[in-house]
Amino acid sequence: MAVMDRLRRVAATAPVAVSVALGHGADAVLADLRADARVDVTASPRHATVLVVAGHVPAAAVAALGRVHDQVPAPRATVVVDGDPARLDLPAATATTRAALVDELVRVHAAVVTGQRHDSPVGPADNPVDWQGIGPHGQGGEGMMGGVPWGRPMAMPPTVGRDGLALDRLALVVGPFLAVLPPMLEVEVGLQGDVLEEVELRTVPPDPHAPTPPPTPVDSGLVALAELLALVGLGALATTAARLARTPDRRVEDVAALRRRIDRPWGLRLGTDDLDRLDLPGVAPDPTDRWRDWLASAASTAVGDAHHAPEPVATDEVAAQLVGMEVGHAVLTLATLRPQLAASAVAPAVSS
Amino acid sequence: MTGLAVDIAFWTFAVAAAWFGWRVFRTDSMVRATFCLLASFLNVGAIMVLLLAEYLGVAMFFMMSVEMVVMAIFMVAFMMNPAGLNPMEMVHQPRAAIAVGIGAAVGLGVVAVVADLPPAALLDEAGTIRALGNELMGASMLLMEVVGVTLVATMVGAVVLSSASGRYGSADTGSVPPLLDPDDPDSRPDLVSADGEGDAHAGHGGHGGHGGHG
Amino acid sequence: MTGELAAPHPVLGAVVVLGVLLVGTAIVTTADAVVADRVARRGLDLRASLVRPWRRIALSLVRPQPATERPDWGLWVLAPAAYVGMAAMAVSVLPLGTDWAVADVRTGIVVLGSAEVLAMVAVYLHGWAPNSPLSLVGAYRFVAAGLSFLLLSMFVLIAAALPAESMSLGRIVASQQEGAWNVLRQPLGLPLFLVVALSVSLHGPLDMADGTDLATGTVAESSGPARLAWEFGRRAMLTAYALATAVVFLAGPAGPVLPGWAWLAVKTVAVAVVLVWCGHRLGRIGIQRYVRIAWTVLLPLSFLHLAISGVAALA
Amino acid sequence: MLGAFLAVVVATGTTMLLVGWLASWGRTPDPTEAHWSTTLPVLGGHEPRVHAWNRFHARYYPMALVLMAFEMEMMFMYPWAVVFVEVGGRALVEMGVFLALLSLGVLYLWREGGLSWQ
Repeated sequence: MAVMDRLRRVAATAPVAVSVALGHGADAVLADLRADARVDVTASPRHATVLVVAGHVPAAAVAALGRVHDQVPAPRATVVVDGDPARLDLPAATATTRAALVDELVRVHAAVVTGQRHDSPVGPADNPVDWQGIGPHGQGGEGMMGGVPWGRPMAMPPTVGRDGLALDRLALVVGPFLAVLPPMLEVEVGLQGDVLEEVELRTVPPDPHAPTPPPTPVDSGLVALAELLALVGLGALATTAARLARTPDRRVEDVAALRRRIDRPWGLRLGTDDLDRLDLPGVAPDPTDRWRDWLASAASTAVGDAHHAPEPVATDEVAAQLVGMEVGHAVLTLATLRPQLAASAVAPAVSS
Repeated sequence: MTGLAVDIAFWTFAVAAAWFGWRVFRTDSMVRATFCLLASFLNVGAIMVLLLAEYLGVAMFFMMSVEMVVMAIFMVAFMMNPAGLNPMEMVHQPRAAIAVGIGAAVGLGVVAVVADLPPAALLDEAGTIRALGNELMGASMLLMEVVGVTLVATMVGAVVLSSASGRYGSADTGSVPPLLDPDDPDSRPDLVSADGEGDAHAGHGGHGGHGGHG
Repeated sequence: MTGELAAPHPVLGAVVVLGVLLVGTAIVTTADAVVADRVARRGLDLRASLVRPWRRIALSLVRPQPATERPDWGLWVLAPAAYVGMAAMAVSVLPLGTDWAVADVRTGIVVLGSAEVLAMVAVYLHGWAPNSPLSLVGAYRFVAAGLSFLLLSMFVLIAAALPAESMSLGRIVASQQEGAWNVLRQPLGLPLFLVVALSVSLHGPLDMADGTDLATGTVAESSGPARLAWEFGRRAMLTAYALATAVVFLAGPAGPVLPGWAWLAVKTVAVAVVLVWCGHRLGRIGIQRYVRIAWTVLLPLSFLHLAISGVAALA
Repeated sequence: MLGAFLAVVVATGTTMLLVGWLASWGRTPDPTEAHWSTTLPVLGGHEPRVHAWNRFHARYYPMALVLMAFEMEMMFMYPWAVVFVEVGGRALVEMGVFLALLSLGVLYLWREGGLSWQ
């Protein structure tokens, strides 16, 4: 056991593996975490030790937050940034401020790894669907497709008559805390294979009486760029973009330098040039132009021009454009619409 | 490796091949069944290597792995309940299948025993690979080219039958799903076409307005 | 030189293969951390870059592997085992010194190809086993890529066999020492093979199975030692393919002054660093574009490569 | 020759056993014993409606079928490569014809749009 104790002591000094649950207006915290070498921002809660809840989480998303919380493997801990853990139904969570966040994370992480802290799961311990032992084979029903094995029905085709011609459609709701999606976005998809056949986008609006968040101290376009870079596997360049996003007096040369490093056919464009063009009002049709706009905006605010808030987009129009895309393409497309979607989460656009 | 070690290896691979072959029909999961079959083939390939047919054995590893991956894709695409979450019977007509299986095993065994096989191994120092290559470049050249033409026909056939897109538009343009009940014209299911439009309605004449979407 | 290789005892051979994979993984991991910090311009604290990955490994070892709702445990354990096993199979047939290999198999390049295809099976199973949608999509995406890069690797290895008049990797090295290195007389082969190496080892920009756009795809439900085993597999596979690249194109152990294994190590590390660097500077390509390019650009290129290599071998 | 294959099997088998042991470390064999809410697949907060194991409609099936035929013919090329220098220019021409035939199949696949997602 001495070996395990030794391992734990070393593990306690590792970068803190955090899963970030983003509410509204949390770009600053996300940029802080991406930019800091003491933190690894994970794409899946299964890889995390600590869950960070940042921004305003509406009451409608609290149940989903609980599920993400439970997906962090035990022992786990939660840190809530500038919020009230009790309101989020996470009584064991630690509350902290943005300024003290990373130090707090390092402390909490060490406590979790050395076995001094473990937040219990908040969801039910047993499957709410009663299935075991029901039916001739104990799969919760009769026939080849009728059961609910492990509490879940089989995927069914979208037709009434199952004649073997129509293929099953995998119906899923992903989000609002999936790290690969823009924050507070829920995507209801019907997947056939890896192609989206049916898409519905919903943003989770802020609670009616939520306090108005202060203006974000970071450049949202650059935060969106950092997320996009992370999505195409350029995590190291993402930290550069995040660092630039939170530099208050960034120089226009730094923005230009970042652009030179990523705006090349073999850079970020290898991932975005091939995305489908979009036909949306107020949005550049070309996917690569969308992130170039963020860089241009960051460059113009660096020389003192006023920041132009992104126009909200109508989520149903975006959804219509996603139909027929492959999953990876759809994720990247949504990432290129991150500022617009964040705007429409707060003030929904009316479909034209 | 000496004779005894080779014998031990042979029986190990032979039993493993048979056991994995049996597992194919005893598991509920299509993926498990497919890769049990692959494991069975890998053991047969190992036996071929033991028989000094080195290239054929290793080629068996290679080909069967690719083929089983493709088979897994199609098994999961076509089978309801591909993971066997709902328990089921993998075999149809088990009695007839057992009878045919025993018959085939006995028949092949008899052939192996009574056939006039060469009494000693034919050892080729340069390896069978070179001999195979010379054969392909020599007497069997024409045969190989004919196989090439046949396989091109296979490829074209596979594309014609499977591809949902094509030069002249979607392959299911104008197609109508069959009636679930032959006597009831209202039992026609909605067909969801490959590009995601569920626009055929029961009793309608099919996809009249297809192609209007971008 | 005949290309006949001596072999150690099989048990010693297994130890050597494991050692190569472990040392290679350590080097790739370190290179990855250093390159990442360089690309991120995170200051030049080399010590931090070197220490961080080992601490991450310690963290993985003390974390648990949670269950999913109804996983296929058997396949979930088999997948990383088989994936690393195939890296071991590839290493075992490659020459590791001037005149020895763990296994001097006459059909070396076919065994190498089989290892690649069986690795594809392992990745598919790794995505299938957890019964999770994102993992499943990752698995199928990788199979699409795998069925495309498979032909490229076959053509490249077959072209390397032409001047050697043999499928043995020992002979392929010997033929390069007699003639010119394959990187010179078969110039298209190296870039094509690097595409294969990145794809099969799930490294950026061609990591189709474990992409961050799918919340890390097949590995999204893994944690703790199981995830460590999988990440070890990815780096072990990168090691194996960097080694294969060094053997097939850079004449493996050939070189002056230094012993053969040292030359091989230098060349392998150089290839590995190039591959890791690509992962940090090139964005992940979309799967449809990958498949299209593989069949309409790279496949014709590999035909051309074969023709060039054939003419060069006869000249 | 068999000794070499024995070495391959021993090296592969040992590695698989060791990594399999690492990967199985600390697993809960029965998922019903785990706390249920921790077992939901990663979807960012929602419960899945159905199992992920469904009929997965891979969109590249024409490519997979064509590859099978292509790969079968490729197995002829390995022995061909071994005797290539010995046979000389004739081998080059013969394989050229063979590959030209094969490319017809791939060309047709591409022309029919079989390389794009169906």
